[in-house]
Amino acid sequence: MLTMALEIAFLMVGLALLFNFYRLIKGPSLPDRILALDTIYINSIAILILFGIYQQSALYFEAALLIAVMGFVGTVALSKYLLRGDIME
Amino acid sequence: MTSLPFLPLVVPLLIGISLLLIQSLGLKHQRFVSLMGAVALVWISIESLFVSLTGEPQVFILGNWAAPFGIVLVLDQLSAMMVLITSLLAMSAIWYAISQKIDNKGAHFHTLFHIQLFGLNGAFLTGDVFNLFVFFEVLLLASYGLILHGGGRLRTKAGLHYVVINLIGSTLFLFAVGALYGILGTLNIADMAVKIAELPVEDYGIVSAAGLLLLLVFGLKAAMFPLYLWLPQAYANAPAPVAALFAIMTKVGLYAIIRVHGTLFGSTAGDLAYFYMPWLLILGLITLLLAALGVLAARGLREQIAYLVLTSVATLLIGIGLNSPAALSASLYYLIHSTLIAGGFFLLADMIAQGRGIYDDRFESSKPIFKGILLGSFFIFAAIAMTGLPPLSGFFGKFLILAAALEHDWFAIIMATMLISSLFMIIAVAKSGSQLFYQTQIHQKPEGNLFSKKAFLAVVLLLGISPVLVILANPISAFTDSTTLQLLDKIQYIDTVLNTLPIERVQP
Amino acid sequence: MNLLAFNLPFVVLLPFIGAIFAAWSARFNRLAAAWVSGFIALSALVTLIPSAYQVFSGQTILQSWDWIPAIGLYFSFRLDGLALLFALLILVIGILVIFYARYYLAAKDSMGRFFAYLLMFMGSMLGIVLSENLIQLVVFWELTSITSFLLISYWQHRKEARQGARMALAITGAGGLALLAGVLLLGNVVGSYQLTDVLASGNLVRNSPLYLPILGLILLGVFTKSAQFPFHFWLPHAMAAPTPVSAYLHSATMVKAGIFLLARFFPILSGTPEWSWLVGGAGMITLIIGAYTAFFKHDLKGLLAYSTISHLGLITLLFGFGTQMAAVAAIFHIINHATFKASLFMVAGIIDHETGSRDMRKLNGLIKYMPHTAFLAIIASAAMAGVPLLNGFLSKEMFFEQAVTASQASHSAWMIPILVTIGGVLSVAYSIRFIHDVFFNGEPINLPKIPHEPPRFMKIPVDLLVIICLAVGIFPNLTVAPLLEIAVAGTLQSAPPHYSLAIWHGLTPALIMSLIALTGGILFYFLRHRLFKFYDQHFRQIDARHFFNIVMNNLFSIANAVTHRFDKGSLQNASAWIVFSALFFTAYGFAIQDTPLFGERPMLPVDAISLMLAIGLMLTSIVLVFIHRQRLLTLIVIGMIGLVLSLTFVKFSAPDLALTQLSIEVVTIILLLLALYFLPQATPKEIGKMRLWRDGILAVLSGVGITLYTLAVLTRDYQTIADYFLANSVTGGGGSNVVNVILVDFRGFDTLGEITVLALAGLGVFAMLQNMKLPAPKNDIEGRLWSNDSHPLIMQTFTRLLLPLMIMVAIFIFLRGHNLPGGGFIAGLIASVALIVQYLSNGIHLTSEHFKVNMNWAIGLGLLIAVTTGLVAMGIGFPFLTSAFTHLNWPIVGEFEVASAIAFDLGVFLVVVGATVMSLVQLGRLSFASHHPKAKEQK
Amino acid sequence: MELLVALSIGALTASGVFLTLRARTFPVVLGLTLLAYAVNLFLFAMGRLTIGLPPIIDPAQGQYADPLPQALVLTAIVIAFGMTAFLIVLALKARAELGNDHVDGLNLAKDEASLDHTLPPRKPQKQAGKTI
Amino acid sequence: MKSSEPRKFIQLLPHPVLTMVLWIIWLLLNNTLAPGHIVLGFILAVIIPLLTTSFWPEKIILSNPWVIFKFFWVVIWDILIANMVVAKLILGPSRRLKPGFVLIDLEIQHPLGISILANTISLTPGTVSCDVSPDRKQLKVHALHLENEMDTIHEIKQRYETPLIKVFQSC
Amino acid sequence: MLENILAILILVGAFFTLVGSIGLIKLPDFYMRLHGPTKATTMGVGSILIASAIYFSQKESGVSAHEVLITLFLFITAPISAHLMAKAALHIQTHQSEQTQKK
Ligand code: NA
Ligand code: NA
Repeated sequence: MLTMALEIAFLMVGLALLFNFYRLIKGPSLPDRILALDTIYINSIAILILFGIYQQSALYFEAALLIAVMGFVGTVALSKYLLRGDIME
Repeated sequence: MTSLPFLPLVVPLLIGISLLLIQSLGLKHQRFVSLMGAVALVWISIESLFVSLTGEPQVFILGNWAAPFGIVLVLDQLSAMMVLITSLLAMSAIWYAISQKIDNKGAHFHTLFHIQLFGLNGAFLTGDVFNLFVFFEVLLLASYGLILHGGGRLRTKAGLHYVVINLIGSTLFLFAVGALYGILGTLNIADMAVKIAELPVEDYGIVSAAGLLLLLVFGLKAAMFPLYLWLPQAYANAPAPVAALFAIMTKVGLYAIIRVHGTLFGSTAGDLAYFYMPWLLILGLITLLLAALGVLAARGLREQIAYLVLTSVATLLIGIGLNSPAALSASLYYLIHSTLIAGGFFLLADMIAQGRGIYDDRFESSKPIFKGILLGSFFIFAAIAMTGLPPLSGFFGKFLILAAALEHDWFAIIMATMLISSLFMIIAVAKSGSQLFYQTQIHQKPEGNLFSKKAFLAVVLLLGISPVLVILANPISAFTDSTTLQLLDKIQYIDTVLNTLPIERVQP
Repeated sequence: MNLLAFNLPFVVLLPFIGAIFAAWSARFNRLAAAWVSGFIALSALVTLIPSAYQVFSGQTILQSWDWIPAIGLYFSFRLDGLALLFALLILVIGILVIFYARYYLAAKDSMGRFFAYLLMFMGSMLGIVLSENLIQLVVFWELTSITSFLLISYWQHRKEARQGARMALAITGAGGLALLAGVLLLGNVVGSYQLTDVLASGNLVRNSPLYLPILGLILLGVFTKSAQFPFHFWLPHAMAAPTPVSAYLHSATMVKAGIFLLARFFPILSGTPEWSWLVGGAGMITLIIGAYTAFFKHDLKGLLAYSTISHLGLITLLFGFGTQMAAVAAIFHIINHATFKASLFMVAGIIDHETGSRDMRKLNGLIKYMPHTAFLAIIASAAMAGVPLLNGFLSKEMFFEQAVTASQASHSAWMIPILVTIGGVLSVAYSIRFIHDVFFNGEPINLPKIPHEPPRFMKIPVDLLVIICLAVGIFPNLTVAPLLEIAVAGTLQSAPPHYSLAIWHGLTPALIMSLIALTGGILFYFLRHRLFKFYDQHFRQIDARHFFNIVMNNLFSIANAVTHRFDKGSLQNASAWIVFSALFFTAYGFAIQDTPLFGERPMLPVDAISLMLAIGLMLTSIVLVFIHRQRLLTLIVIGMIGLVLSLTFVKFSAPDLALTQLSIEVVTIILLLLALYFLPQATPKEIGKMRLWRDGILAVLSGVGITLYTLAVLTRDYQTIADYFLANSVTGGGGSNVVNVILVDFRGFDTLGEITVLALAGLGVFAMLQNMKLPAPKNDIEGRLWSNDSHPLIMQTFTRLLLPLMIMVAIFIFLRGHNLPGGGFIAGLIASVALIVQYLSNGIHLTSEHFKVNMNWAIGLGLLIAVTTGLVAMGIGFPFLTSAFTHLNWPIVGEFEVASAIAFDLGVFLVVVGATVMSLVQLGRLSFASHHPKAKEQK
Repeated sequence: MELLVALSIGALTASGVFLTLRARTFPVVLGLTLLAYAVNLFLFAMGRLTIGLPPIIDPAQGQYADPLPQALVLTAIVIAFGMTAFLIVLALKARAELGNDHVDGLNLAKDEASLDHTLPPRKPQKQAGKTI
Repeated sequence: MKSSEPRKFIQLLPHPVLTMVLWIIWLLLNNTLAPGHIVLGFILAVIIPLLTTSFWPEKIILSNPWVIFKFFWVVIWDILIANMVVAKLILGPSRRLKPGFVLIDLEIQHPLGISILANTISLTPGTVSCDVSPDRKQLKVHALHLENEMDTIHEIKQRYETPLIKVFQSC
Repeated sequence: MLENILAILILVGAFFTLVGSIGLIKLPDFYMRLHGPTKATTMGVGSILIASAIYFSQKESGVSAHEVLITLFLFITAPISAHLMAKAALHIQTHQSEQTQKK
């Protein structure tokens, strides 16, 4: 049951990733692409957590946490660039 | 286990760190510490050299983990020699930088300089391929900082090229090391040699490809054709003391070829033994010809010296590529000569350029040079030494290599290339010398009186080594002979490295 | 101490030491240099005399010391008859020249420099003739090239002097290199570079397959030095030197060095057809061309220069005959030529000195003004022309005789007497011209000075030389005979043949040829006006210097073209070469081994997410190439690639790597964003289509190559040392995260290097950004002004919350690192990001106020902690970086581990934070300075 | 799976090489970053690929991935970061000293013109969607 | 926002709430309640605020814990609802959507309050906060499907702004 | 029972994650696309995280609660990211769908 759910979940998240890639490449605007990247980051958290359950290993938690943090910081920095050019002023 | 192999590393590192920490005390204190550090390093290097002469390589196992698991430092005659050359060069360069107040043209000069020494000595002493990579990066990044010291248009451009090219080189280094690890499963040079000796035939291709890629990486550092394009402008535009120290940079690449390739693909390597040698020879010959043409084509003195450095590299490539004990020994003699003289020549060029004021080192008619006769005499001296004219050490180095080349099948080509390129160099320096010193606007007053006796001491010290090399040719070539013997004795190297055991730990 | 045990090296080295004294003494007194030089030369001569006695008694003196015996290099000297003859010429004429030069040089000329050079030259010449070791001989040989360069270019402000000197150096230097090669081969054949051994191996050498190369190379040295055709042209241009130099170099020394070598190698190299053809041929052509050209030179020194060339040709031709008798004649003529030519040069110098001109079209009738000089000149010229009762006559007679003898050697040799007679005719003609055109022939025309006799002492050297010419010419047996005898013996290395120095041998063919030469010469001179016209029409254009300049210009322009075609100063070019070489070497390295590309190791199965991610990675990598000109977009895409890479690391069991990659990625992006602000926002199109194709092909080949290479390794099995780490990580390193234990313990030294790199990067960035000024763009690429809201409220409030939280995470990651994924690096990066985020949302100014830590200190301290940790181990007798750990049990807290590696890791942490924050914040300050120019100045 | 990784390394290398060979500093920096990614992945892969076997000693786990390449890659990542930081600032310095961002400091006026960001600010446009 | 006012002594707990939060975070991070970590966590939770206190110059005092509690659950509930709604809107035909921007006049003035309000709006049905006006008087919100502008504004003010004003009124 | 709850949480999480991305490709302008990832994706990942917390609490003896940390973090940061992206988009006048109601 759990394995099947996990496998389906992998497929769905994989599909989600594919959509995100599309938006990342297609754009058309830069905010769209930043948004796509941000979403890829968050989806990656899902992948890691699912993978952790799948592997029955808690070793993926820190990576997920860092993805959350770094994804956020990256998005903030990119958005600020669009706004101000100068991100650290 | 002696800690002597480790001292040439830890001293410059500690000096570098202290310089960083005492930065707020001002340049005066930094200069003192920096200079004392360099002097200490010379002393340690001399000690190391004497210890190395006792026979076996000295092995220092870092972290008390025996090879091949931990990183080892290996002090043998060759590495001791390289360390000594480096420290002599460094001491002179620091002295020069202080005397000419070059060190206050930008931040962190002395720190970068000593960490550069840490990197250089690390590269010379390590017995581990990946550690060699790390030290390459240390010395490169320090050199990036140093080459850009003071800034300026041409210097920045040359620095940019230098940095990018070396970054590509670092990438290739990792590819090569990775592939070697992927097959051999080890990183220690001696252990790799053992593994290559037992290598199954079906893995030959990968190892041979990685070996040549690694040769390319070291060739890039050594400035071998067609990879030397970074060198002329980088050397020509670096601050003088940095350019002087850079004289050792190309030798790092050559050293690495001797050390790594010599061990990995040395006598123990079966079918892969010395398979890279013909390439050294061919590329060395091409480099030599092109470099000699570059000496002719140079537009300024520093650029010309840079190309002269390139010819010395090429000569060494040929010497090593001849693949005979005599040639290797001859190359080591020539290496000592070419490194120190190039260093002195760069410093001298800086003094000449300063004496010429706005004309800098460009080959064009200028006002008379202040102290022109003294500088001119030293120019002639350095030019004779660098181009390999008698009676200075350059001639004897080349002669030793040529004499060793007599046994080689390609002797005629080698000799013709070496002699023709020498002729080109002679023609070129005669022209440039006459442009710099003779073609002056005779009725004008000299440009200023920029001449520092203190700084000139560094020039004298470095160039003065040339006659010493001639007079003491016999003991020095005896030393390079025994160094060669030690280098060719792979079994001894491998056994010593792999059989040095950690100190027994007493569990608390 | 027996001086005679080392007087030869003393004789050679004395002038070199003297040179220093001469240069030094000139600082006190202009003339001191001359006196010192004269004294030095005289001392050398005196030192040589005791040995000369021994040589006259038939001995060969050898004095030898080890230099590099292993390769046959000895510091060794030899004095035999030949060497003695030359040493005497060098010293005696040298003393006379020094004497002469003391009066010749003008007040503005630097005496110190002149005499120092002259002495060094003298030493070099002595070195050549006294060397027993051939390598040592080559050393001195090249030294004469260098010192003669200095002498010829003595009047450095004159263009002809500089050019002439460079020409001489190029030609003779080249010859020296050829000589070196020849000597190397010779030494290889003989097995020794010692002359004694070499001279004893004539048969061996002549029968060696290397004979021809040896001969060719050595002759190249000889011909260049002795100005033999086709290398003769440098000599006339060397006349730009002060006349004493010409008198010395071109009569007795420099040019004779080649001749000396010919004599020296005569016993081993001569006697073959090759020798005859090469040496004889070159000599003959030189003899005639030199004599012919000499006649047409209007410049006094030009005439003498070509006459020298001609006489050198004569001597060479004699050696070319290859017979013992010819060698005798050659040696004899060497002596004679040295004396009359030295005196003639000195005369030319006197005339130049006293009239201000050397142009024979202006110089006329000088006999009225300087009769003494004229008298000397007439005698010396007569000697040169071969007039009886003068020394030149004797040797010329011997020469003609040898030419006649040689004409019987082969069928075509009948031409030899005819040709040499023509040479004789010309030689007489130019000798007459030298006398008649200068001392007679009407009145002087437009001379800068009114001519008069030179100072008395200036003529003394000429007097002496002319006396020698006469003495030898009239009483050969009383004067020159013993010297000639031993010189010939030294040359032949055997007893000399029977020869006669009688003035009258009867009406021999030689005498007839002499008479023809004399009358023909007079006739030729009478036709001079018509001949000058003819010469001007047909030969004027043929100027060897012109030809040499073309060669040199071509050399330089080829050098330029080649150098700058390869070294274009283009980074793209350099990088492309590297990529190409890497591809070539790797492919070649693989191909030569003829091993299968792939191994047998099974591959892991593919799953959906991995496939998706890999496709995403590959697609974006490729897309990147096409969108790379939109810079900000590229950064977004790079962010995505970095993420996929981290996921890959997670997937394949490398959590530490994933954490590091994630943190580095965001720091990198921020860094690039900071920089991008000051760069153009888009990359312009590159124009060169070819270059794009080239790079595209290189890129594709690299991609394919590395893919195959990776697969080649991954499909093979390997044995690794990793098992050791896995087995010892807990027990030996005290940590269960093996990667971390490797980093801080097993291979802690790598890590020390790595944080050094990071520290350097921080310091380097700091140094580079000092005083850098870049204009801050006012608007984005679309031309929109930037938003006014510099610190969006929401960002500001929440990111402050992030700081303590992320520091908590950093500490967490740090502490667990030894046992679980994490460690100093990752923790350092997280802490850095925490700080950087504050800068992002609150700005540099505000954040700097809150946070006053000198990052230089953090870096320094971090490195210090790391190194100290290692040194502590050394303090207690273990190698650097030896780790120690123990388990403590505290109340409440329970058991925990304390490891020295943690201290090391703390150093790592500090350096990472210091370097990262410093780099980024420094970059941030750049814009701060751009916005607030005054803020920076206050700092 | 090995094929996927190998192809990924290949793709990263190819685009890294292409960008490294470009004429402006910024793409060169990106190219070198990509090459660093490629080589890190390569080096990592040299320890062979294993799933779910992180080298964290755990009595319940019998096998482990090769930890050594991981440690090496970690070092390499950090070094590459230091290099990137240095290089990008150098690119700025080059722009400051040379006046443009061409790697050889060539002033190719024609292609610079279109990109000059000192253009006067434009009036806001309604349709500004397609940026860059 | 200057922190230049001189401090006479270092307060041991400049931000008690933060200390609590950090303590909990530490335990969450380590996923344990082991005594060692409780001690260590506490030490860190005290030290870190002290180290970072300069970034938190102003005091944050949360009054009305009940309001906070209630607000918290309202938001959680609204998030659940929001996801259903958004899922429906996304999966449904997008042509029927009537997106639009709404400007909300802000009464709340505390910066943290404004920020929390903006966040809440973004997490709850159909709206994303887009911009705060420079004078902090207006909030621009994008609605995915805007039926009635006034209703949306009213609901936001009623449901989120009012309780937040209460929470932050004391500071 | 527990396994079923886990399965449902996982599937629900994956579903919302997917919905967020569908919104990302499907909706006509940036501002509309923003809603999907901000809400649905965050929610989806949150759901999966809860599943993980339950799973590991059950698998190992103790309570695994650290997933809560990520969840909370996401819920706090997702709206900030969205806000900043929207602010940036407004600033650079990113294209708005024709459907957007004009005032
Ligand atoms: Na900034
Ligand atoms: Na978000």
